[in-house]
Amino acid sequence: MKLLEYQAKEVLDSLGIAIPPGLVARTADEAAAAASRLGPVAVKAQVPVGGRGKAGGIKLAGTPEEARKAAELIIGMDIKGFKVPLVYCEAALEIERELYLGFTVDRDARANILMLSAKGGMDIEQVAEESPDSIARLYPNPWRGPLDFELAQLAYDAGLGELVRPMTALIKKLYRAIPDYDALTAEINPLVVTKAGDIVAGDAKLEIDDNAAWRHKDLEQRYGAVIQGDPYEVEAKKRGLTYVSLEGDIGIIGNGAGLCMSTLDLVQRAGGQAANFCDIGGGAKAEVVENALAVILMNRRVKGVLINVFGGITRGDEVAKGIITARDNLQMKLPLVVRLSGTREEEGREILRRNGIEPGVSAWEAAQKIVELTKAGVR
Amino acid sequence: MKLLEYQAKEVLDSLGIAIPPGLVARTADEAAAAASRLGPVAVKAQVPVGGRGKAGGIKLAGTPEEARKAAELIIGMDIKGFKVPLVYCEAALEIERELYLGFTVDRDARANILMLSAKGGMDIEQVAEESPDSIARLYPNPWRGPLDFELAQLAYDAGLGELVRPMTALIKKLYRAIPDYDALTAEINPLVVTKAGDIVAGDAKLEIDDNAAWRHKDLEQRYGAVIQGDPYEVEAKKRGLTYVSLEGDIGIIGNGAGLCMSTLDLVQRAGGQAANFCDIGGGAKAEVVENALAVILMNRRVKGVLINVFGGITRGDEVAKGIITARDNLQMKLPLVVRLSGTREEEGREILRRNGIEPGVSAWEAAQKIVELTKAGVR
Amino acid sequence: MSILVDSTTSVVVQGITGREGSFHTEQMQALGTKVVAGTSPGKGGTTHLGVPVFNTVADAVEATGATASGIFVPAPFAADAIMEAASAGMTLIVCISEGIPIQDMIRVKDFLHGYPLARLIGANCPGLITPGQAKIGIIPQRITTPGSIGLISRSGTLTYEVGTALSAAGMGQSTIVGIGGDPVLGLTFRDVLELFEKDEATTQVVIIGEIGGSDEEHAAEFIARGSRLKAVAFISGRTAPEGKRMGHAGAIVSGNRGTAKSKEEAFRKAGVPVAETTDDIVGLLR
Amino acid sequence: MSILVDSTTSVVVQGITGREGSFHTEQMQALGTKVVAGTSPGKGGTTHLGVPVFNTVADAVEATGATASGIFVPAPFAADAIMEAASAGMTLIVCISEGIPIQDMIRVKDFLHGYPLARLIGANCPGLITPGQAKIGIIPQRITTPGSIGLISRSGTLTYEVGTALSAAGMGQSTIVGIGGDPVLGLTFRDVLELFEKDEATTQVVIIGEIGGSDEEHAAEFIARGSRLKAVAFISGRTAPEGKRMGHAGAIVSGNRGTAKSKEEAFRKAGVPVAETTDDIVGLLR
Repeated sequence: MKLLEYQAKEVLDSLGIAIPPGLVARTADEAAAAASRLGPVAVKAQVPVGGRGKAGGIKLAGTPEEARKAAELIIGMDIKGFKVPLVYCEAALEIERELYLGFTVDRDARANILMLSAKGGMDIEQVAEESPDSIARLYPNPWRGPLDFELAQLAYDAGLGELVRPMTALIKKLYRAIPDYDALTAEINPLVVTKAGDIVAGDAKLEIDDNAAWRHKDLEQRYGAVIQGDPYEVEAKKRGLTYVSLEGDIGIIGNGAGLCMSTLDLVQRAGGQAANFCDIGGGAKAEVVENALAVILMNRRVKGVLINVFGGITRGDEVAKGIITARDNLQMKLPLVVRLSGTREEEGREILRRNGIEPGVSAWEAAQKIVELTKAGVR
Repeated sequence: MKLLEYQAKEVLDSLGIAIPPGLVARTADEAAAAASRLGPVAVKAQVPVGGRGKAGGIKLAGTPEEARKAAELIIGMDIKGFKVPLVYCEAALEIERELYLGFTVDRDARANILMLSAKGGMDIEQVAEESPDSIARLYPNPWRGPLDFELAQLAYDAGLGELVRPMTALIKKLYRAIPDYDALTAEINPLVVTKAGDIVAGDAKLEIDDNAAWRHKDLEQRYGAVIQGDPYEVEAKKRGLTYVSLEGDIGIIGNGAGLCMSTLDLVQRAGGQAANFCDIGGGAKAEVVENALAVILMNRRVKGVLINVFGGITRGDEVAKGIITARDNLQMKLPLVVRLSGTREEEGREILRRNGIEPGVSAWEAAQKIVELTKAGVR
Repeated sequence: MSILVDSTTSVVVQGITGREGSFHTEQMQALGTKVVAGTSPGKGGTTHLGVPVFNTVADAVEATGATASGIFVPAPFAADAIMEAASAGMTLIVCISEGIPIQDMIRVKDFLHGYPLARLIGANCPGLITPGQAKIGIIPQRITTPGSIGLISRSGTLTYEVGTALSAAGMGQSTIVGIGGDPVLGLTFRDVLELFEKDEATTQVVIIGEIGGSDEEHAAEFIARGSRLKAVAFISGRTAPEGKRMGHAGAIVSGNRGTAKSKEEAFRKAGVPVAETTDDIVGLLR
Repeated sequence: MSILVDSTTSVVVQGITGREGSFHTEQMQALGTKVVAGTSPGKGGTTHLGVPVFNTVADAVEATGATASGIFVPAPFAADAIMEAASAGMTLIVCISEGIPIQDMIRVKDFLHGYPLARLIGANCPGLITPGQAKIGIIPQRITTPGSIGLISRSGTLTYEVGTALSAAGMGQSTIVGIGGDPVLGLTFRDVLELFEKDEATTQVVIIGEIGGSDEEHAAEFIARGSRLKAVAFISGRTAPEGKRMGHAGAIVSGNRGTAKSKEEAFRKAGVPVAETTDDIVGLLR
């Protein structure tokens, strides 16, 4: 779960990290009210994706009236597929310098990596590429957490020796997001040193492991409903599916992430473009197939669907029957190509054929067929 | 710091461990009031030492009047040198069975050891001697803490398989006393399984590391003043001395724990008995010597004092001068033997002699001399 | 011959009385796998599927001397189950459970440093099978035939596809290892390749990789340093979109590595042909 | 010859700019100890007592190649300082600081398992000295003379007493090691005995023990198994009262071990004479 900035800052605050005063506003009026309480503010779009600044999602407002106008512009705008549900009005900071602090999972190291740099701000990826040494790194032992001397070394390595003590304390607090919240990534960029010498989180990004949601039900309850992302993804999540929206017009269903991804690859190779990634997992039960089809058919852009299923435990004939039931229940009219392999694949294909569904023997053949059918606009 | 039962139970409660309802009473009236709120209670002396039950420090009271009488008897009584400052009135439990749960530092293993036994209650030391296998043991890794599977194994080893889940949860809570409070020993004996199936701390003992007091100032503030132990020890603690009261009549001052203990040994060998152990540490500064002498002279039983100091960094002549100043400031009249060794020991002895203090060349000679002087009752 | 598991391996199934554990234990037994015990807390002393059940893995090991474990417990208990198996002295631990929190697995990986003999496969993997001999996990026996090809894969269903295709083409397998698709997992491609390298019965290997991480790149480097095995690789996810990024931390750490392109290039540089589709694998092995 | 430290050992003083650190660094230098660097966070780049000061031990090691460290920092920072020294590659770490929380030391001991070459002495100890050559810690040079007796002690001032007595009797010392009196500490009597056993220049050893723990008993067992060293032991605390016990946990763990009686008997059983008073030690060595 990717938290919005204001949510991430609430979590940082609960960990004892200083954040600027700020108020959430769901309407332009609320934004004006916030500015009259806070003084000059930044009005910031709340979306779980980077690059909102460049997309026009952050505006400075010196007066309540300016805040109202900014909020009017920002609330409801679309940033990389997310409709902005609300803005965060935050008091402006007197910035002395901007640092970078973050951690994430380094999958090659099978460990968490902490990163600290004196060169904070927007261009940290460029810094990483051009002068990697200016980003100090630490792999804390996952049971011990970062030790004081390791954090001191990190601060000295980052050229922030004069901030060793406050930085050690702050990083230990941020690190608590791992044991306490199963955070996968936390990033404070910029980490602001104010003219008064305080260290304050200028922005905050926090991603919580969905696999650990059972340990943090409170978070899901507080924040789960706020984000208004892609409507199909929202619907798929409700139905318990692994689903990602894409740009194309061919709906894809597969069982297993690898099979599903390779199906996407084949469709593109055949000249088509997938409308989604949808992994229905091992069993390929009729009910799950129906749920997946239902979500895919919600998308008006979809011109046809390719189902690629390997029948391992579930037999091919059962999978075929399930697909037919799902199609009939949903009164699906679009082209449907099914590639079935594994146990009883022949019987399965025969059932499909009898019910007017194109079976594919190989995945590649099936991909070519669905691309052909959608291009032809067959109904 | 050894917490009183009610204090330890407050800590257990803060860790999420179930404790019986109970109220502290400083007077007999308060005890009666507690019983009228709680129903039948056990009225328990609060002293930081074991064996209070056998000493008559625990009485059952069915009515407020009985509670009043019990408290009258118990408050102010002396249990192993501790004057009982208050009682804890605790609602009686419906006991199904009594278990033992505790941890302490195993200094040979340089680790914490967790112990669980189905044979709880008073006689756990006897159990340990007669059937050591009935006490299951676990050395948790100090960074990881006890892991679920380790705690499950502990419960099965203790023959408490049916309680694996609640016991795992409970032990993890108790273990938090180590990282959260620097506990050295925690003991719940008996750990009561009630007829209703709840697991409740029947008694609780908790010792916090004094060396970690700076991490737990709140504990010291809340609980530090309540315990009314030996008055000399209380006074010594105020003056920052390492002091333990003993039964004899010869006051002892030494620098370094080892030297101090070996001085005690020598006094006993010479036929005397020490009134205390008092380690004034490395420097042997005049001020510290004076503080130590002052505390020792508070004790009317003391008939003479032996000071055994090795002058390492501090020179012998300076130590001698300090002792004389201290004696004069305190107008000490009792026999005083000083054994000085190390740097400038000769000069030091000469100064002592000139000021009417018996110097001892060897510690053994000095011990014999002080025993002789105190037996003679010289003034 | 084979790697990691054969008909002599004695196996404990952790979570044997659960639905998944029961079903797959039966499948493992049907192939002839020597399942000597199961664990299920509170059910110690009973028997299930003809096998004694113990409360803890340590008890099971003490009673049976088992050296390998298959884990079929729900995700919240899986990390603990892996550590329990390692601490009981298991040398092969196959964790099928999916959905284990990543931070749990990071702690498990560190824990396993204390048990250098314990090899973990997975989690979130189909396990491994030595055709005709034994399996730990859920790979269907019928997609396999005994032979000399080693198959290593991050994906479950693609493993089945490729296994089926190989078997249909008369190309048997020495051992098939599904290492799992999670970001933090046990044995890597490279680890398994080293084992195949030492297994005389294996002459060819198929590597089925995926985007993300650098394990495929490391495997390619291993082969490039000289291997007697004829290898073919396939990478899925060429057209998968990058996840919508929120922060920069991920990008700073991984840089340009982890893409399908980077992986395919690494294999080609190592002289390993890369299949365009899984259907092409059989042809490239010939 | 000697153990652990000699005139070639290059030493870093952690906390060199503090009062204690400064004073004892001068003492160490006066004996000729090769103090090559000090650390003091925030003072990196400066010089103190003629020695370069670094922010971290890792920086000091990188610049000087030092292998030993003496720690003179306040108790709240001492556990971290020990771990820092180990992680920087120190092979000898002498921690003088007293008052370190026991749980900190338990964590440190576990941490050190990851650094098997790092030997910790202390904490809460006077350190060690090889007379006429070098010292790390606070043992006064003037109580020592070079010679062939190894001295190991849990107590600071008793070490000085015995050192003085030995020197006065013309019995020089190879190395004097004050291992410290804390319940959880680094090298034990037994560990140091093993080192003396291998040191040809040491022919006799004096062991100054205390009540509590079983380290003296383990040392006696070590000698009983056969040692070329002539040993004499002394135990202080025969008449020390047991602490007023609150619970039973301590008694369950330690049973009858840890008393002066148990320790003295263990030494006698091992053929090691036990001195009645420290004054008797010289006589027993003759």
